[in-house]
Amino acid sequence: MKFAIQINQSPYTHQSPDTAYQFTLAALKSGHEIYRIFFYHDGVLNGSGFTTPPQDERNVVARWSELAEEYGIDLVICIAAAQRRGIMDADEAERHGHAASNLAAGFRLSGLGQLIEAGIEADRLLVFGG
Amino acid sequence: MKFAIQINQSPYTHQSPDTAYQFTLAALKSGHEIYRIFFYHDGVLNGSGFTTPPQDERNVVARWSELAEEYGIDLVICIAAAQRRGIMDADEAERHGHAASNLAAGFRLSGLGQLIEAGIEADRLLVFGG
Amino acid sequence: MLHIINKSPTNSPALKQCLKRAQQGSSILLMEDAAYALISKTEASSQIKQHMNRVSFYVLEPDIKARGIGEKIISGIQRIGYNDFVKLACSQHPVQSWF
Amino acid sequence: MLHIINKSPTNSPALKQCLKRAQQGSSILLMEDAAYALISKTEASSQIKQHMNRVSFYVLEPDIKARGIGEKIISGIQRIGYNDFVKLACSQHPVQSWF
Amino acid sequence: MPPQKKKFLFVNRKAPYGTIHAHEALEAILTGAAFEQRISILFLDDGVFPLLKEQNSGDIGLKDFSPTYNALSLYGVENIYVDEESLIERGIASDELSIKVELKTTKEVCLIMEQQDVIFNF
Amino acid sequence: MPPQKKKFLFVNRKAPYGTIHAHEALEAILTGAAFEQRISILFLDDGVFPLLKEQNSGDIGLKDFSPTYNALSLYGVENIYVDEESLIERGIASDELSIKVELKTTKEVCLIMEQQDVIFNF
Repeated sequence: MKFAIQINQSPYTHQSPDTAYQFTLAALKSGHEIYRIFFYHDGVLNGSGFTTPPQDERNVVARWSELAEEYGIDLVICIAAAQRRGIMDADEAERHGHAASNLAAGFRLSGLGQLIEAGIEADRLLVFGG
Repeated sequence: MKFAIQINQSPYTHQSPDTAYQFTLAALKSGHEIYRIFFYHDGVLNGSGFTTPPQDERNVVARWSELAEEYGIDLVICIAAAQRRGIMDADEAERHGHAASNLAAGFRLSGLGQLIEAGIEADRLLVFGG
Repeated sequence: MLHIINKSPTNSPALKQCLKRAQQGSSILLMEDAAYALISKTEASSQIKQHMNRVSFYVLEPDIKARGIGEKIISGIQRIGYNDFVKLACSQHPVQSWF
Repeated sequence: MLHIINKSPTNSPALKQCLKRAQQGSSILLMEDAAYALISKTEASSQIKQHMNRVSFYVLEPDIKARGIGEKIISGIQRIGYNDFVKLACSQHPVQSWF
Repeated sequence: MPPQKKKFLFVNRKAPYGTIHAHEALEAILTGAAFEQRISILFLDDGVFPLLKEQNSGDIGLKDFSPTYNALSLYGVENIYVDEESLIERGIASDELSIKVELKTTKEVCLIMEQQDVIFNF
Repeated sequence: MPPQKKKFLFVNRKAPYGTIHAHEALEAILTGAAFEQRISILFLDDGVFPLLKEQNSGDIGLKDFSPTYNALSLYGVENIYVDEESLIERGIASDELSIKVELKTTKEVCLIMEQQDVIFNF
């Protein structure tokens, strides 16, 4: 089955990105497809590449990047939501005169159309947190 | 009167940083002192320097920076909370091998002791959002 | 003392939890989505009415205006601006925020 | 269809709002802080009991364990892991998350 | 053969201004309306608050996005539903809403949800 | 003459894990305890949940911070209060809590709040 996932809340502050991760991992290991994970609202902070939690805590951001690398899943950060929350890819950073991007590896910025399209293409949409 | 302010929530997603700003501005204009504003939990995102909201919306982050410059107020971001949420000053960025800091102008990173000390020194502590 | 509530009464128990603990003579400021608690003929506003003889209620007028509920709220509430909020915080202490 | 709730019943109306709308034959998954709704002898768990004859209730066991309430919850609830959550999402549709 | 259109329901359950969810939900709905699916919107629980007339958010410094709801009908949104019980609980009469909506009973709301292919939650 | 100590109250009103507030509140309290003020802690509403025994958060992937509550008494925290009504509403008996606390009635909780110099909210 083909799943689309929407994540609305910031990592660490809320458990919902953790639950979404556990769901995604279980789905992939059971042989299902994750068509896309769309990060909206404060959920865009899941792609904040400067995140450096204490060493005895899980790294929510790095965990997504590793999942994307291992399973090739599409991690899309809503660009409008990201601009309001200070997440930039290299293009955006250059355009605004910053010396570096803070988008974590494996994520890409794109528009809300990616959420709608995931709703069309996937068999199920699950929304985590809010 | 000497006020200490604690801000717990992310800008844009929550109105509480806006209300805290309006309170702070009104207090300063009435001749009161703002001893310190301490940003905790997702409130640390108020100091996210890459924030670029749509042009027809207020810029919450820039507004704090301007207030700090005009009135010389002390904007302190909790360093432990900031590490979990991807906010870094120049020292931290260098230490973790990033080409740029994303801490907005006028903010500084420091420990939770700054919140406690503000509670000791100020006449009032107001906590916004949660 | 001063109690501050910023959550909608139909989306959070904060108002009820505050009213249960607010002592005689204390003040309660409703702001942000808590302003909806003042709409007349609702469960929240009737609870507030029951406490009006022992607690002073305030609401931020800018929040009332933003939400388009200026004509809908119960009487007996002091509608204040940010400057009055500062004065309120000066005159009361300590401050407990319920969120 | 599948309803998902992730908020504490004593800090959010999500459970009540969901129960009011869940149709006969639908499923409700309680996860994260919504797991507290299953503690026996509480208002939330007695509301859930009233709906058990027409709605199937599930809870994520990892959330029960994390919160130390494994011995305190009412019977008749299917305690599942993340793999079963995936199966549940496959078998039900659409999905409404109440938060 | 073009792919079959899906039934999309956008469920709004949050008040405006206190959080950005109602505002960002509207951005998602307007985007969704461009995809030529069968789009319905449901305003439920605190989600009815953004529909109140005469909002003026200048003094809190936030953008008043409520006029944008008027655009929904132009964008080809098929159905705009409001849960009647949510209005009553919040002391709101249907003529106080800024746009034309279909009022639905709790039972109808349940059925509307069940009949969707995809539900977007805000 | 050293400055007078202030009466600090840390109010915990959130459940653990679902949000980080209980965890980060504890970090603030431990910091506060080092400042030699008169520190009290109140566990109120959902804030009583973090005190439950036998938490094991390994399977959700989060750190179990509940053992740290044991350190509070070592840090010189004067009073650890729990609102009794909050326990009852949540189906929790006082012997199910992981640390020794003072149970307080609603009336006592109100008075405790009123008597503080500063309240930290979490």
